[in-house]
Amino acid sequence: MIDTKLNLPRHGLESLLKSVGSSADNPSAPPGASLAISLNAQINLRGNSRNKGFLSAARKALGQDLPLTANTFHQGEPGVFWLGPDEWLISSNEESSAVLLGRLRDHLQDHAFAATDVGAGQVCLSLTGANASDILAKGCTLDFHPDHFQVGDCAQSGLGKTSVLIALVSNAPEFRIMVRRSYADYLVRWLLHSGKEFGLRAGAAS
Amino acid sequence: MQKNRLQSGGRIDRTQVLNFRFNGRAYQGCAGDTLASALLANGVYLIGRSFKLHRPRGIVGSGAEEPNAIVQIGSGAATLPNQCATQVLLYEGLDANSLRGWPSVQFDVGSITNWFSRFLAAGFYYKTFMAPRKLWSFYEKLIRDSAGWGHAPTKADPDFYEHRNAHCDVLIAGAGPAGLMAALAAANSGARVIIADEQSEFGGRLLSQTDEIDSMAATDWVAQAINTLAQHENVRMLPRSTVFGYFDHNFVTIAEHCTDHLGAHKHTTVRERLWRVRARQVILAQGAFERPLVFCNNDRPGVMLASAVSTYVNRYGVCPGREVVVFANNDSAYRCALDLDAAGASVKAVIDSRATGAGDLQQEVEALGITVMTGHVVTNTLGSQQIRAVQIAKFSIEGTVPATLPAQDLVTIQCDLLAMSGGWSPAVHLHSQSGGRITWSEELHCFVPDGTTQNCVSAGAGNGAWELHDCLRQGLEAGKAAIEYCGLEISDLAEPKTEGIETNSLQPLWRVPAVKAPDRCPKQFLDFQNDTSVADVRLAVREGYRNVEHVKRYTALGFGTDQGKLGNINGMAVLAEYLGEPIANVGTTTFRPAYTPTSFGTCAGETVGQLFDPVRKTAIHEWHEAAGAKFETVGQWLRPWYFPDGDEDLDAAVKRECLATRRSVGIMDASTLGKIDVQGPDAVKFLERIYTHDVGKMKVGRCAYGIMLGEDGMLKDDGVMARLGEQHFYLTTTTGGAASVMSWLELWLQTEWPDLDVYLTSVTDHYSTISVAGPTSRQLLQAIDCDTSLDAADFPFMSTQTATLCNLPVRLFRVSFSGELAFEINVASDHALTLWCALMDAGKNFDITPYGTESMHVLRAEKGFVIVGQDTDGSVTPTDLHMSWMLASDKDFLGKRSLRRPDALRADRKQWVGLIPADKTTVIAEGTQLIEDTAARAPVPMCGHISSSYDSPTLGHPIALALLKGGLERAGEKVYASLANGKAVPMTVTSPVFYDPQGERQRD
Amino acid sequence: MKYSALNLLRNGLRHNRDWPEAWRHPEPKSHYDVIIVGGGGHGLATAYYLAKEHGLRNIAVLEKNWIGGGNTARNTTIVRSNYLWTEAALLYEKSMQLWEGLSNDLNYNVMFSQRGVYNLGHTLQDMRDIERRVSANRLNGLDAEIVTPDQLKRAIPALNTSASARYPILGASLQRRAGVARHDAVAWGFARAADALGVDIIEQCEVTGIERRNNKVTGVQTSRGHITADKVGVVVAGHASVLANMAGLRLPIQSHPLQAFVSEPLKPVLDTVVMSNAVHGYVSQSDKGELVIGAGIDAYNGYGQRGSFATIEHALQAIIELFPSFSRLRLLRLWGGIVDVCPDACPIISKTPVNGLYFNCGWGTGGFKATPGSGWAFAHTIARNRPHELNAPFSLDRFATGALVDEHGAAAVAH
Amino acid sequence: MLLIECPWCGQRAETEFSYGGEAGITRPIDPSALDDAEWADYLYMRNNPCGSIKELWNHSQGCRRWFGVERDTVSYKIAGSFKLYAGEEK
Repeated sequence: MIDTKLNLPRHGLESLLKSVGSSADNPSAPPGASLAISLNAQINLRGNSRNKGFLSAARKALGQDLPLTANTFHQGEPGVFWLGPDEWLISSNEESSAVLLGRLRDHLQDHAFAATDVGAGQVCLSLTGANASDILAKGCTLDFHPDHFQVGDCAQSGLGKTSVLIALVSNAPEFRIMVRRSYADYLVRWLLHSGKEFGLRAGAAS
Repeated sequence: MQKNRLQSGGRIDRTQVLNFRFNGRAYQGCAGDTLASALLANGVYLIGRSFKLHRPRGIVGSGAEEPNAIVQIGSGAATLPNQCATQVLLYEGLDANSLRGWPSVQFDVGSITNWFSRFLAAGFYYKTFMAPRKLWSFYEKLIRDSAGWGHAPTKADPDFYEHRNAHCDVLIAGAGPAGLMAALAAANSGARVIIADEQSEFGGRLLSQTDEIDSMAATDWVAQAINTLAQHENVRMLPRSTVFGYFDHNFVTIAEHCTDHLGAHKHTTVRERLWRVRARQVILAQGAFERPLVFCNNDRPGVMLASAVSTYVNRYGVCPGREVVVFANNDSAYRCALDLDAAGASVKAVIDSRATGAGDLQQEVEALGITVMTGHVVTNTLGSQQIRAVQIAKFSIEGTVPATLPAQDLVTIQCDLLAMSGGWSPAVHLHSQSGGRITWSEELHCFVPDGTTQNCVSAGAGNGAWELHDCLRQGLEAGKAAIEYCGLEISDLAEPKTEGIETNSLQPLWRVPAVKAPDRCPKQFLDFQNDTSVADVRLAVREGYRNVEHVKRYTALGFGTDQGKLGNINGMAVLAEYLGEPIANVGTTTFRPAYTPTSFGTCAGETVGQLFDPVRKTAIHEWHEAAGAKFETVGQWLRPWYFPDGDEDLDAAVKRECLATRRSVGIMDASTLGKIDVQGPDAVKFLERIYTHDVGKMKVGRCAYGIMLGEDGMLKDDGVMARLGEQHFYLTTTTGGAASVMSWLELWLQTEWPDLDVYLTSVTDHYSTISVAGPTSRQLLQAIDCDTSLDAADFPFMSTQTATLCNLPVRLFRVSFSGELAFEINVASDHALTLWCALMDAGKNFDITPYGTESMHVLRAEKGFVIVGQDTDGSVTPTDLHMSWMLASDKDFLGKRSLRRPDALRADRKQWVGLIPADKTTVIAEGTQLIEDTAARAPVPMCGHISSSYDSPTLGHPIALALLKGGLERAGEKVYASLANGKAVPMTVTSPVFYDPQGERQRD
Repeated sequence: MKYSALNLLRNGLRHNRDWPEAWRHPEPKSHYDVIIVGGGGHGLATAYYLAKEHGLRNIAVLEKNWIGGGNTARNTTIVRSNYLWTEAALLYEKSMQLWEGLSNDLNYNVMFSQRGVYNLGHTLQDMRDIERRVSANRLNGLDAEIVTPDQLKRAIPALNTSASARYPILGASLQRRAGVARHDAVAWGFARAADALGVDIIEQCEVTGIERRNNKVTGVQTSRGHITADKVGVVVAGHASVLANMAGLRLPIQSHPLQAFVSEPLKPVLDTVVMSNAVHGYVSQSDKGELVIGAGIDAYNGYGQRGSFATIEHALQAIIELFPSFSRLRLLRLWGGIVDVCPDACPIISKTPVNGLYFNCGWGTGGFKATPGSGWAFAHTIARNRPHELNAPFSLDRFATGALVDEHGAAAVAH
Repeated sequence: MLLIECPWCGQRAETEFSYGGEAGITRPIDPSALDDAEWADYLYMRNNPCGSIKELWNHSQGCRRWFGVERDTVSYKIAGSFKLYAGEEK
């Protein structure tokens, strides 16, 4: 079971989402986009991508390949995001970071690598809806045109005044936004402000 | 009554009457009007007064070039200063006021300066107000009070602004004929297109003229084009949007004006939006500005640009005059005569400076019975607050412009409107901003774009194409070229059909001679807003200000709110004449953003106020808030500063927190420390090079205090290093240094030592750090189900181990920043609040006291621990801090070499000491400088400064930490803290360690 | 012809026909005793003080474009001397004292306006730094005081002194003698006064080479020919490294874009200068009524006299944080200069390893305020072939000994 | 605002990057063997060219990699980006 559950009521994000959601100017209008927090375990993995042994050991540990194409991710369980030429983010909705870490260490012990639990340090937001990319475009210089940013693409960039990892997980469209925990409160405020003109509504935690 | 309103025509809605006020008087206009067109419709000609000479001024133009009709809109927090009446769209209830003129714009006492204008020539203020020196501030106040235009709001802006990033294949600036044609071509090929125009409607000049395109009215063609563009989902059309900046690498900024034209509103929607566009190709199609002609009293209300007159007639259904004279040196103004005649005005004469006259248009004009006087000029106007008549004279250019005209030749023609045209200047502003060159065209007599440095192309009148068919063709070609550049397929699009006419070329006429020389005749204005006249430019040249930049700055030419859009070219041409050089040699100045003035709020966007900068909060922040903590800003973090009990002040709270920590146990949220996980086979090798101490000797499970230096040998950051495994370390950094240390380490790893197999991961946010300190801290941890032994024997000082506390996995560090027995607990941030609450619960039995950064500072100061950034400032070596023992001698590390430089070895360097006030009562302000000689006069030699200072609750007297020349060598000596009131407080030099110098308590 | 109210009147009566040239436009001579490369404020001041204080007459100032067209024309005109370290404070204070008499000395109104400069503090550490700097300033004989948020509120009504601001203002330092001046007038005033003492000011004359023989400077190659000289002083701000390379030298200098901008002219709304390092904004209002605002330095090296718009956005966010009522005002014109930044944020006024060649550079973002003092000290260094005690700490050799005067802590983006 | 090509992530806005100054300033292998002037040369002296420069940038908001850029300091035109070491990870 998940052992990295964000303690939402105490963290303060959910109360923020709720309060803004209920005071929306026109609650009956269909939301142009919605914002929610999703929970998952996250491991930062470092290793040499030119080392075939490392790659295949990682495949065994994770049940899928590490993405080697820059700015892409592999959906699935766990999901694996490219962060850099020697760095990946592993994200799981089902397994705890302790279990993931254990498996990685078991399989990778013969190689130089670093696997570090970072799940409690990140907040994963889900931004969904027809206007989602317009909202992102207000504070991010990436090109979210469907021809340029497609399902399976991810990118680290700036959003508002925070640093984030943005991934397109479905054509809904649904974007996942990962931000460092201490910045999350600010980023949510920024998103809710910026989403106002696009009918952004706060949703429930998934 | 809108006395100048035409019965029909124009793009205004006569059924929608809008009420507005100007200078307190009520008027009516129509939906679709600008403030300028509505004022003209009402016969209001006097709009303002000029900057220096308070001369009466009226509307000259119809757009961004307007220098005179500058007004204040509204009042209160939402007031807008310096608005161009020609660009303000009329709305119900609009309230506008003139900016100058006291007591009123009609009767302005300040206009007396006009009589003294000969004493107020260009740069007069550089030559006077110097003596006596004391009076300068008095003169300056007079100057400042008389300068400036509108009034800034005094309350916070009730509106908000947004940023929006966008990418496109083709960005088109300007939606006139060339821009629209380019957009059609690009859109047709599926390109991503953004087309922006500053006006409320697309169409540009087509809205003001009576041309036909493809056998339909030009305005219908515009409607059709807009309709076509709207079908393409990749096309974004932005009316009311000014492309104001063109920056490197095709980054273009657009200000979209969303609400100003709506009038009263609740400020719930965005007022202006900044589009930050990265375009693959840019097409510049902003058109051209008509130039005024330069003659005596050319600034009188009722003297207007011919194209502006046509615009008011054709677009706004306003005929600004009844009896009109048209004065031109080119063909285009003849259209104005035709438009006026059609509107029912009496065109008294067309005065054409050219002996040849115009082409086809002249015949059209003469066919209407209008007199055309070729080889004539207007040399002066008569009237007071509005033009009453013009004086014309015969004129011919034979070789050079004659110096003066014979007075006896003057003929006076009565009129209430003079429409003038001195030719056209392409709006090359954005082209120039992009880095593109502009050159003087001897054929077109204007500056034209010539060579680009970025992916952009100019088209239409902005490229010197005056005729409609040329504009359409250039737009089409530019659109196709952009598509080709983007690798898209060019679709077939035919060039629309227009009727061409024969024209005669323009005759350059930069200055109309008067009956007297320029410095004796009535003023011939170049820059209307700043009252810069021909005589001013002549004076500047006479005084040796010859470079165009010097002349502009000396005379203020082009420094008004219109940035010289109207008058700059005439000014440069006149300058060229006085220098005796061709205009091409005089050159022009570089155009700088903004193309038109752009709101600060728009540029700032949404990250203002509470979104100005992220507020970083720890996972325990909500508890601190609920506990009533006062917070301190540290970098972007908010940290609890102290936890007042009831109405305690800082001093009382800190005293209580410190004493409780020394007596029983205190608890602090230290989560903001930077935390870095280091793993890899070469971890030791890497850290050896970064840190000064012997990292390799550390045993697994041990902690060490570590410092890192910059390559200049100065202390950069400090923290605890823990060895978690043979190849696994954990580092802490200061709160402020977290990000910079991480990138510093990565810099060395990636650029200098890529051979090292080491991986760094920030875990600052993942782990929260709770520090419990005090004699009963061990018992406290045991009380919440600690699963391991915490005895000193099993868990000695400066070691680390994993454990569980209340069933939560944690890592414990036996380190102390207070000098007490202490534990730092790292816990995953998801559980931090749970653990904190458990500690607080269990702590009730131990008199647990939460403390903030101020008590942390006091506790460590009592122990003589350094805070990097407070006690150090980038000029402090480890030796200065008595940390030489931490400098391993048998290895190199960053900064080591610098410690051997002569200045680092200087004997009188400032070193770290403690100070105690001799009276044991005075708390000296942190930052206070230290001196030795209290009788010395300035500059008084300073021997150091106090970096930390507190009233120590533990010791019962004030203590201070300082950097002092000579340092510890001077223990027992006295130095003086020099206070702001001039007093000097004697301080005794001591060791910086005031409390438990043997360190027994922390090792306990 | 002396500039005075009387002469203004007299000439006005004669329709201003008799004003002489402010400075001559001579052809370059084949030899000068001293050539100053760079016709900015610093270069013209150097020539003026060489002539006035040291009696030299055969001096040329070579300017590749128009005088006063570089950073002199591109700064925010702030003048202050409240630097932390004694070495810096005394140099800038010398400059301040020259400023105070400059209009009369030059007989050209440079409109030096001592309207005070406030440096705001937003954090406890800011306030410690302010206390330290003010304490040092006072002991060095500079005027300096600390003001509270309440005093700020009264003195600057538009300033956001709310405790709920993102970075609340905790206090400020104030130097009342500090202020602003009219930048163009400084260049023109020095040019006119230097010219009156016989200095040749030669515009459109670009130096393309520095000639040396036996490690001694002998002259310069220019776009207008070869000119010999006994001594050459180079003071070219952003292009210092380029000129140094011509003489085979390397400098500890990096050239960066620095941007500034003005608003439209407004009626008086701010009668002092406000600077904030923490939120990176500083602003004053010119005599014309424009708000003059400086942005932060752009991070990359650049000689392009332009920077990134993101830097402007950030500066305006800071200005609105400080002055929420300024949000509706409008940016009229923005521009960039090239600043030459030293590792310790302090200048170099120094002899060089080449005999007879002197460099004055590295003023970073703080050059304008130093104009008269810099010229005065540089003139002394050139004339006597040794630094004055005021600029001795700012010699090139400090980079080898490590005796840097680190104003970074106190100055950061300050101008 | 510059458009900078990260060798891994492609063209991104300048705001995602941080600047590292001139490239190719190698740390001396044995600093202790240098005299003060030589050490100062490494520490402080820079070519600061007016024209083409090879410089370091870090994709700090992206993949966190340091890389080189060849850029003109007058026109700001970028000739290209390069990885700092041959064989650096893909």
